[in-house]
Amino acid sequence: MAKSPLEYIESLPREIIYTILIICLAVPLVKPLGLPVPISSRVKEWHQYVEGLPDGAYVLVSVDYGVGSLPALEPFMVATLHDLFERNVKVVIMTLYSDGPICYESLITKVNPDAYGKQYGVDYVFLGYIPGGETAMKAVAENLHAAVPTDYYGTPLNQIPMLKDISGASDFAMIISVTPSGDVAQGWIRQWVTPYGITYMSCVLAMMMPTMEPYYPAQVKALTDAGRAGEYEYLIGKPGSGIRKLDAFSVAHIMLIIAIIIANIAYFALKAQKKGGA
Amino acid sequence: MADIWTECGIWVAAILTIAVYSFAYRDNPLFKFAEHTFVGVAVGYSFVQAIRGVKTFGIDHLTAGEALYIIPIILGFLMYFRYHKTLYWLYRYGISIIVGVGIAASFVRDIETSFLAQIAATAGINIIKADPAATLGNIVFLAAVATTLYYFIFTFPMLHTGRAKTLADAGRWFMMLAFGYAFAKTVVTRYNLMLGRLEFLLFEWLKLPK
Amino acid sequence: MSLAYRRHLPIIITFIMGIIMILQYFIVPKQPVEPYQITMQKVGETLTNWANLLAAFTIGFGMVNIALIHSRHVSRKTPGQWYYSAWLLFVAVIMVIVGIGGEPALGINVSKYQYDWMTTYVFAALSGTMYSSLAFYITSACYRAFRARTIEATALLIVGFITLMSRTPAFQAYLPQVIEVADWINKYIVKSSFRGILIGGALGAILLGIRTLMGMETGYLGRRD
Amino acid sequence: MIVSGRFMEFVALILIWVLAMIAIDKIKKGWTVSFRRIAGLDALEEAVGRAAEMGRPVHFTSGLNSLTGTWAPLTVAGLAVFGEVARLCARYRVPVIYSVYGTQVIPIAHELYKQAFLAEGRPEEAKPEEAIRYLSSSQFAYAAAVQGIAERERPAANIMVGPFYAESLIFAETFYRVGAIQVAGTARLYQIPFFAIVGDYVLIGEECYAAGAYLTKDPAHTGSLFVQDLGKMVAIVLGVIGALLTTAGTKAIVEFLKL
Repeated sequence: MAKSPLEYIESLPREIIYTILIICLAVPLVKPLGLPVPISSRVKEWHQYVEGLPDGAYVLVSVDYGVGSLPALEPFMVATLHDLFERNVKVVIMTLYSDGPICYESLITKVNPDAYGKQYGVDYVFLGYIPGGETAMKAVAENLHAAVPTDYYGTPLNQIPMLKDISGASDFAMIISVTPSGDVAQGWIRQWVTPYGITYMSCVLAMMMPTMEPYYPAQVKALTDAGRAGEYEYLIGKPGSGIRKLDAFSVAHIMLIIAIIIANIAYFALKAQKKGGA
Repeated sequence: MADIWTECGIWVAAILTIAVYSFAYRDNPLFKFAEHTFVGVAVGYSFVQAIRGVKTFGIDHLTAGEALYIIPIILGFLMYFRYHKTLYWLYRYGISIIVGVGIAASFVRDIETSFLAQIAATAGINIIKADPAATLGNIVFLAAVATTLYYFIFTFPMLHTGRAKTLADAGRWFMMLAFGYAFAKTVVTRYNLMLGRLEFLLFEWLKLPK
Repeated sequence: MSLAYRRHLPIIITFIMGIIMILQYFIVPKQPVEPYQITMQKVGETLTNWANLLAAFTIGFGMVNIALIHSRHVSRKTPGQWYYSAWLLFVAVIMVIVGIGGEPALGINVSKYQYDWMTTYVFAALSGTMYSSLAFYITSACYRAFRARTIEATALLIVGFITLMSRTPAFQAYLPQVIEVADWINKYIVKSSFRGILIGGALGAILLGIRTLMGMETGYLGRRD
Repeated sequence: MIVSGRFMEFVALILIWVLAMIAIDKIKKGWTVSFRRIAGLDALEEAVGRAAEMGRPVHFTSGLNSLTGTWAPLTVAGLAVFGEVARLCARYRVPVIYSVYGTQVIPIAHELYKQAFLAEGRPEEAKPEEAIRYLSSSQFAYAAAVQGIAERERPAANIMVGPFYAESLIFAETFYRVGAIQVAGTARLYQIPFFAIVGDYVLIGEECYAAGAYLTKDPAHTGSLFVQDLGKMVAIVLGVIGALLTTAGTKAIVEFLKL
């Protein structure tokens, strides 16, 4: 006895459910739909600080994550660099992780500075991996040229136009760090914020937020977790992998909610039918 | 040379991914192949870990002059007597050390972390708060902890009959609501995992434009 | 062989091991200073290493079990299974060779690259995909479970609904109150009932631990001998 | 002598230990303890009986078991349930499959399996090599292998008691799909919801540890359960009164517990 349509829906075969799920997840990945995304106050604040940078200001961007946490942290760093390159600021990039350069390569190809007319050595520079953790932060702050003789590609610092008269932390308007490590996130406070009072913005993994909250907003002017990359992309109108995921979440969750509603309607209709029919 | 290996690696990973997902629809030979590959690789992997374990936990200590480590190594081999017809009980010495150390090291910590500290945390709740939702919340919190514990009382059946049963039912209701929340809360993390695999299939394997 | 060696001695060993671990927990502070504390710490650490070493030894039971079952399939040519079993044994041997780094003497020189390749494109791919297949199962489970059959199931449905909406970015944008309700449920209903379950479970584990050390939890040695 | 901050724990351990010994002794001397119903444990016999009718095996798993580490006690609780399931399977002449993750339990599982057939007077029917199957010590290879068993041997009952992690829902959904009746229990908080919602019967936290007492009524387990109930009553009283006192301004009970 073939199932009546109501019975069919009420106990929908799993193959149908799974196929619908894959479609709901895959389609937004390929073509972001730009569904409305809530912008948290933390991401707005992060953006406002970048907007507030005066022309020609110097910003130190520290790519403090390795290949392991790249999938979770890169989208937020990409959005930050897009935001910085929109403005007329000088971006000095470095990393405290030995495999940081690999993350820089992946990062810079996604951001594509040429599209913003930014020139290497004039508007942005990459100093490469500086070993030592907090001692590296301290060395860069005190005497950049002594700490880092050449940039990542081997050019001596004094031959790089934008770094000629940059001696250390006091010449920077802001320091931004994206990292999975609590020690690194707090290290920048000890080495750059307390001694020099530089504006510090920190992006960490969601589970590390509780450990960083006590420093916000006194020492850490802007603090957020990397999961909010989609919001930042939506805010600055640069859809990337962050927003694709948020779109896919929305579509998949809405599908699930609608499916539950339909299943319940079918369930009650069946009960009514049986009661009526009995 | 590395590119061919990487490209071939991506194809192997993609086929295995599709094989595992195919089980959700039907059990099929492709899944059975992936399953046996997985178990085979895992067996080899854990065998290597075991050898490293025996080396780091045992041989290294022995070579470092701690002669006493010969005892667990002997007991370790004695455990293989369990296949022996009459001397099978020799395996028990090794197991009794594992169980004695393992059980004691774990349950003694439960007294603080999962018993006394949890009671202290509950006892430390200041119920009256400025925000009424928080005050109501604290009352619900205390009721939920008490009735859930009440639900688990086994050897006083009279507490689960008649009007007293409503307290146990309240405990069950609180747990049911908590399960509903915890169940729905994981949907996001599971979808996030599948998105990661789909991104691999769509962009690294099929090389669709990003 | 009298009962003493077969049952009572192992139970006594378990009791002694347990008492030493308990004493180590209660006597040795974070930085042991007194001589008795230092020796207690040393004894505790040594026994823990012994337990881990013995645990590493038991992996062999698994190898024997798998080799037995699958080689029997191959030798008996069980239809529809023997070639899978042969493939499993073959892959296991490959992984062992790759894992140990190969023996140049035997002409097998295997670099770390092969090991990384096997772990990334086979082991990690399979683990990641199996883990992510939970997205299928949570969806079909939600579809079936969130059904207003009884009052209790309806309450489960409503809480599930609110939680789902509170995690959907689109809803968060339009209906931020959903997040507050979900957080209230988590803070005052989930954390509290889970604490009740946790306390109960801890008591169960504590009494089981005491029974095991007293040789009354004979499950692990078999009830009678 | 006792490390600072751990005095109260030491007192609690001694108190629980002594009370347990007293309770066990009184029960041995004839003091009877009655139990409230535990649906999950009553269902064990029903599940094995159903498997006997349908002529299909019973599947058992104790999750990612380990005798060393945080969940050693829960692993032993799982083994105790396996002992009971093996007895029922010997009585109803139903094949049992124990999918093993941690190799440390293999010799113990063999011992329990043979004891079960001995107790039911059928030692010659015991086939431990086929019943106790080591699958893998890697979480998801283990999950894939169990899925294979579920689909190919289509057990009529699936009993899961022990430490479970993310794979709990993979098992629950796969065995639901092959129509197995499921009795599932764990004490790992974030996995209980999947068993409670998808399984037919669920053993929540402490109920996993109560199997020994409830099914065998043996003095050691029953005495323990009685002392566990006292512990829960103490927790309720100290918790609620403590909160009221804190609201009234004194944190006496909190300080007392933190000695």
